[in-house]
Amino acid sequence: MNKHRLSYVLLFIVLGSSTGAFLGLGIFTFHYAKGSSYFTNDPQACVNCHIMQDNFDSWQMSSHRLTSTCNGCHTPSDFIGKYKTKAIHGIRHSWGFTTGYFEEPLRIKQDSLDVVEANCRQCHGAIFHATDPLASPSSSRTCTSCHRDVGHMR
Amino acid sequence: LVNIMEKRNEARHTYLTIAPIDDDEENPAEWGKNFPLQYEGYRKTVDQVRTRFGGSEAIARTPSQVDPRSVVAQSKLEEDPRLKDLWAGYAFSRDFREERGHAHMLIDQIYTERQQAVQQPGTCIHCHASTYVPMKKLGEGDLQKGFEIINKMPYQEARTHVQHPVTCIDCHEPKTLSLRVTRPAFMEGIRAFKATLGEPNYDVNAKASRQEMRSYVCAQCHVEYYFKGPEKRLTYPWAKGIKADQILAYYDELGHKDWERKLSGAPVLKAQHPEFELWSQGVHARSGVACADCHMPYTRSGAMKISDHHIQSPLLNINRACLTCHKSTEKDMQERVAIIQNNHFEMRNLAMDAVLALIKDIERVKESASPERLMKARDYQRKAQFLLDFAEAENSSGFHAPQEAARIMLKAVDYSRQGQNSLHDH
Amino acid sequence: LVNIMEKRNEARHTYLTIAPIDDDEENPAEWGKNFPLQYEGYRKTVDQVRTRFGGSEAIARTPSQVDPRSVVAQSKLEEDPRLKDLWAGYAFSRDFREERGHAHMLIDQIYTERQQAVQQPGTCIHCHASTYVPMKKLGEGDLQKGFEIINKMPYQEARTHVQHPVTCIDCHEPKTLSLRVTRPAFMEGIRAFKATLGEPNYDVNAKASRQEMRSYVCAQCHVEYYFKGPEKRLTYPWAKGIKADQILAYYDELGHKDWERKLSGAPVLKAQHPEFELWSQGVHARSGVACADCHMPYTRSGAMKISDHHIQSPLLNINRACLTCHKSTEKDMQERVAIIQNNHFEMRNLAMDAVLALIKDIERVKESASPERLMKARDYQRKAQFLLDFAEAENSSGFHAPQEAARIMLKAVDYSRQGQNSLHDH
Ligand code: HEC
Ligand code: HEC
Ligand code: HEC
Ligand code: HEC
Ligand code: HEC
Ligand code: HEC
Ligand code: HEC
Ligand code: HEC
Ligand code: HEC
Ligand code: HEC
Ligand code: HEC
Ligand code: HEC
Ligand code: HEC
Ligand code: HEC
Ligand SMILES: [Ca+2]
Ligand SMILES: [Ca+2]
Repeated sequence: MNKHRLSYVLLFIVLGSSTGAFLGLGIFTFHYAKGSSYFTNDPQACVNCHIMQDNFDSWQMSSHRLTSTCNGCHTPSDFIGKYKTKAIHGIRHSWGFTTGYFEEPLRIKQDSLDVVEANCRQCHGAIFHATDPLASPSSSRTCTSCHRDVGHMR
Repeated sequence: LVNIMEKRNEARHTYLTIAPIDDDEENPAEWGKNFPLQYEGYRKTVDQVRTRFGGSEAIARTPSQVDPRSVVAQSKLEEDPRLKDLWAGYAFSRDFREERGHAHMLIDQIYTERQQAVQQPGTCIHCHASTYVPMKKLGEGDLQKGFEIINKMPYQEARTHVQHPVTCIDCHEPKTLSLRVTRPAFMEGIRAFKATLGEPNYDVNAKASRQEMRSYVCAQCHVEYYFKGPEKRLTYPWAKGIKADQILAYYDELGHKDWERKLSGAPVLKAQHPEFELWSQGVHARSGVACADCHMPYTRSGAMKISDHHIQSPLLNINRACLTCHKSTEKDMQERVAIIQNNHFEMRNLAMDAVLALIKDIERVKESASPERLMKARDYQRKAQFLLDFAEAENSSGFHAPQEAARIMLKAVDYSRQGQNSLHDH
Repeated sequence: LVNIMEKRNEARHTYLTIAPIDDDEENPAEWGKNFPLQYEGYRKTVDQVRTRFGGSEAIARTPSQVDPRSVVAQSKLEEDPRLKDLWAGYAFSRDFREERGHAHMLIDQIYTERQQAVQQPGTCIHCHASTYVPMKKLGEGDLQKGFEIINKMPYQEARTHVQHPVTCIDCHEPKTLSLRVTRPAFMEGIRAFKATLGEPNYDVNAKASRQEMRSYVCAQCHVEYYFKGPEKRLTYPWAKGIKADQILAYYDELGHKDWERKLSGAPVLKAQHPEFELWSQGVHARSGVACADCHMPYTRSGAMKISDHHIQSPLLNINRACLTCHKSTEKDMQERVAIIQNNHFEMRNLAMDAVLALIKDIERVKESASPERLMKARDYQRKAQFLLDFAEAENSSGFHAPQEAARIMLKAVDYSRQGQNSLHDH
């Protein structure tokens, strides 16, 4: 654990006695991690956290580096949904980043995957038109079951 | 989450059908008016192209009175005459060819010399024609009843009730185009199998997920089967499980035999195309990869993507069939498959030699050996031969589950050679 | 994939060393001053945790004069006494244990009862200690020369020249920390193997890519070997290829035997840990996945990502070892491996029974059978036993290449049972 992180955890323990500590810490870290850029579409906003570096690298090798930024896939396309998701994820990521309480390798969560899936459909409406009417929402199959490397080259 | 679900549902539209189709429409050309792209692919199943172990070769022949076909697939008996020996006394030793595309299924069944070797039952038609509408008609609306009736007919009568090779209505519900199972034998078989997994009364059309259906529609036919009892009821031997040794145990318990091998006199079994059973044991099945993913991969047509209804060897279409999931090259995938299939072929050859060596030994001592000893050796033959046949009859040459196929063949070798030893004094 | 792995790896940086290290520094603690994280992992190889077929169990024992160890790994001879029978007349039948972490390699070699069974040569030390510096010293700067010298020493003398189990300098060049091969026997072995692939004069340290090195450093030791000639020169039998049957053909041509099996009198071979050889036949190797990818996966430590130097069974670390590539769950990966290993174990048991049955038969007729017949049967035993042993000694229980391992065992069964038959009149 590096020094910076250690001090934030200590800070957290101090703040822990008062309510709103979670949010407080989230916002604090958020600032530290150049949180303002989080609200832009610039992929650099994500790589402010080194933990996103792998995904940035693999995105840069993917077919979508020229067609979609991180947010193009990872946040809903409607305005409200977009900022709601960003807020939730912003806090989740800040929390994780600060405390180190997360599992590696990172694995996309179901709600995030739903967001991504919706975005594939948003951009590629026409392509799956023919095959999709048969889709049942319960299907465990996603676009990335087959297109395993879209977004992030492996 | 709710939002996304809603959006998904909104995104689902039903098809715009130009000519509405009803549940008695057998003719693919009629369906094709609505779905010309799928129909076009479907018709391409007449094509014949060979791969190292699959596809099929178009062999010209002179049409005759009894068999009007001018093109057939290569004979497997000629490619490997040991098969003739293995199946001595059974119709398969007369004629056994490489299988080819769906368009040929009906004529290939009608004109195989196996029809001349013995009077075949109506049961045969189940997997070689569009039977959904005919069965419903025969059963007066009751599919199950129609199934019982057709099983009991002689083949020559059954065949007058069918018109087409497998067609749209055998896999699709005509209103929504969703997949459905139309074969009573599969409904029963999968029910028996699911019961062994602790899920009784399984109703496939109600319970299977869409992804499962993408394999189940194929598993209606690409499976091991036998004719049960005097009614020659089509049955899938899955009540103890679908692994080769579980199927063998089922047959043993039942005391079923397909025929008695000429000369050696063993009560033997013939395995047929257990693609579904072997695939089920492989890593693709475990990872949720369905038959249709490889054999009917999506293909682009203009701005749209459709399922390729030209069902064929994926090796003829590696780019779409494999490379979407495997970011590799065509050449590399070809080689991966070649390694697996060549290893498989080496083992299959060793196992076949072993079974035939046992058969020869039994034949030689048939008159001199004690009845107990003979019985024991014949049982070894039965087991060994079935297991070898299972791996051999499976049409992917081991690809669908390489280690499992090898395991089965190892047991076949072991039984054969033990059988030989059992004939000697120690 | 290889490309991607390479790119990923290249993206990483060079190192800032606090205390410069020279090419004679054996002590890992010194290296650890610069690389405390790697050193910390390295030291964890003392840990013992068991998996179904791998890892190792810590078994307490009372230290004695001859063997001061208070903890050892479980005995494989006790787990499966058939092994004792198989190796009758050879040191392995005295003591053979599950292998454990690198930290134990030197003491486990010193105190195995195999040392008491027979006077072992210095050659042994090659893979059980940090030998780079000692060999250089013995050879007065010439590694190759040091190698020749140490081979010829008695083990008890050789061991006085070494200090540590395998350590940093055996895998790393101290300036750049890049990987390098330090074992002459591997340099020679891989040269002979590459020549069979049409690449003569292969110099591994000059030509291997970084990704290849991530396997080659392990392949210095995790390979089949034998002691050649009276100098007991450590040799990897790869001049005809590295598949099990190619290695067998090499030994046959050479007329090499490891020992003569007690009672049956066959000139037999013992295979040891052919991890590199089996892995090479699998789909992971084909896809460019190296030993280090699974056994030393990247692990995060603060802002840094390092290779986990706690080398161990990947099943104790599935999350990092597998899930980076396989987007699945721990449970699913565990099950995938279990299916493969259980199938493997079933086959291994059948094959072992077959080999032992042949041995019993030879023993029984040893006095009565004709010399030609006996010789033939013993040759069957030699072949069968080596192939079984190859699959059995390989430490992944088939995982590294499931179909290939099965193929080898199928041949072992076939040879064994044919051997039995060859003893009878027909
Ligand atoms: C404050 C540092 C930080 C920033 C900035 C950041 N992340 Fe993360 N991210 C993390 C951490 C820590 C985790 C692991 C959290 C967990 O698994 O609970 C994570 C996990 C994820 C996950 C997988 C878990 C999930 O929620 O599905 C996705 C997807 C993701 N990040 C995308 C992004 C995108 C897109 C951006 C830029 C818009 C971004 N991240 C910016 C730190 C950050
Ligand atoms: C074209 C769509 C797309 C783009 C652009 C994209 N991603 Fe992703 N991302 C995905 C998909 C799809 C997954 C889930 C992968 C899976 O299911 O295998 C994912 C997963 C992740 C994860 C979780 C790790 C995992 O493997 O589950 C992180 C973190 C992440 N993305 C970050 C980013 C960052 C940072 C960027 C921009 C540099 C980015 N993504 C750009 C589609 C995209
Ligand atoms: C912001 C819009 C956008 C989003 C979001 C998006 N794509 Fe794309 N995608 C594109 C564009 C534009 C192209 C390039 C089209 C072309 O070159 O014809 C493309 C190309 C593709 C291709 C062909 C190239 C290849 O990689 O094989 C595939 C497949 C694909 N997308 C799948 C997906 C999937 C799956 C997702 C969700 C994980 C997704 N896309 C998300 C815009 C998007
Ligand atoms: C992961 C891909 C994949 C899946 C899934 C798959 N197959 Fe195959 N199949 C193959 C390959 C590859 C071959 C070998 C083709 C060859 O040798 O030309 C093959 C061969 C066959 C053949 C023989 C084809 C020929 O050309 O002679 C049949 C029939 C078959 N499969 C049916 C099925 C059925 C039924 C299922 C599902 C139960 C299935 N397959 C699942 C890839 C797959
Ligand atoms: C359970 C389904 C099923 C039944 C019942 C069935 N078949 Fe088939 N048949 C298939 C499948 C699937 C193939 C293609 C795979 C193959 O050839 O192994 C095939 C292939 C064939 C072929 C072409 C290849 C060859 O063997 O020469 C002939 C001829 C044939 N069957 C005749 C028959 C006859 C005669 C019967 C009745 C005794 C019958 N079939 C019953 C499913 C079935
Ligand atoms: C109604 C029975 C039936 C159904 C349903 C069925 N098949 Fe077949 N299939 C056959 C028969 C019979 C043949 C052999 C035809 C012949 O040789 O004349 C065959 C042949 C094949 C071949 C060999 C083609 C070649 O060129 O060698 C493949 C591949 C195949 N089927 C895959 C599938 C797949 C995938 C599905 C499901 C999407 C499926 N089949 C559904 C009965 C069926
Ligand atoms: C052997 C089985 C089989 C037969 C016969 C068959 N289909 Fe399909 N069809 C499938 C499968 C499998 C899918 C994929 C469905 C899914 O993913 O849910 C499919 C999908 C479709 C779709 C949905 C769009 C697409 O392409 O994925 C249409 C439309 C369709 N088929 C039309 C037809 C028509 C028209 C015929 C007859 C000419 C026909 N099918 C014959 C198995 C079959
Ligand atoms: C069952 C596997 C599978 C699934 C699931 C799947 N695809 Fe595809 N997709 C394919 C295949 C195969 C192709 C290649 C078609 C071709 O090359 O003709 C393809 C092609 C595409 C293309 C066109 C690529 C190009 O080269 O132009 C896009 C875009 C695409 N898919 C997007 C999606 C989206 C979005 C989803 C989810 C809604 C999805 N796919 C789900 C298999 C799949
Ligand atoms: C829808 C996705 C998908 C398709 C299509 C697919 N595969 Fe796979 N394949 C997988 C998965 C998943 C695995 C398991 C390993 C993994 O998790 O990556 C796998 C594993 C394999 C393996 C190693 C396992 C074994 O049995 O030896 C081979 C070889 C392979 N695939 C070849 C093929 C070939 C050839 C095709 C085309 C005929 C194909 N695959 C089509 C997803 C797919
Ligand atoms: C794709 C992952 C993977 C690769 C690559 C791989 N291994 Fe393994 N290895 C495994 C697994 C899984 C096991 C089984 C562990 C168990 O049974 O606990 C194993 C077992 C072993 C064992 C026995 C471990 C024990 O706990 O007893 C050794 C030694 C070993 N491997 C060495 C190697 C060497 C040397 C290489 C390269 C030549 C290699 N492995 C490549 C996954 C891998
Ligand atoms: C200098 C020789 C040498 C080298 C180099 C070497 N090993 Fe080993 N390895 C051994 C010996 C000897 C043992 C057994 C030690 C014992 O049982 O006391 C062993 C044991 C192991 C085990 C078993 C651990 C357990 O818990 O059962 C694994 C896994 C392993 N090695 C993997 C590797 C990998 C991966 C590499 C390369 C990164 C490697 N080894 C390099 C000699 C070596
Ligand atoms: C080519 C490298 C190499 C040589 C030479 C070598 N070993 Fe090993 N040894 C290993 C590896 C790798 C392992 C761990 C894998 C295993 O146990 O199969 C091991 C494991 C062992 C073990 C622990 C497991 C067991 O078998 O009980 C002992 C003891 C041992 N060796 C003794 C010896 C002796 C004595 C010699 C000389 C006769 C020797 N070794 C020569 C590489 C080697
Ligand atoms: C059995 C072989 C082996 C031994 C012993 C070994 N290493 Fe490594 N080490 C590796 C491999 C493999 C890598 C990965 C190198 C690569 O990817 O190029 C590595 C990488 C490293 C790196 C680069 C950063 C990283 O973590 O990937 C450092 C630093 C390092 N080792 C230090 C050490 C130190 C210090 C020791 C002794 C305490 C040591 N190594 C012992 C095999 C070994
Ligand atoms: C660096 C990438 C990588 C790592 C790490 C990795 N795999 Fe794989 N694995 C692959 C690839 C690539 C394939 C071949 C199939 C494909 O192309 O997807 C594969 C195939 C497989 C298969 C099917 C092939 C077979 O031999 O049956 C299994 C099972 C598997 N992996 C298990 C594991 C396990 C368990 C681990 C961890 C111990 C692991 N893998 C680690 C990349 C990896
Ligand atoms: Ca065929
Ligand atoms: Ca071990």
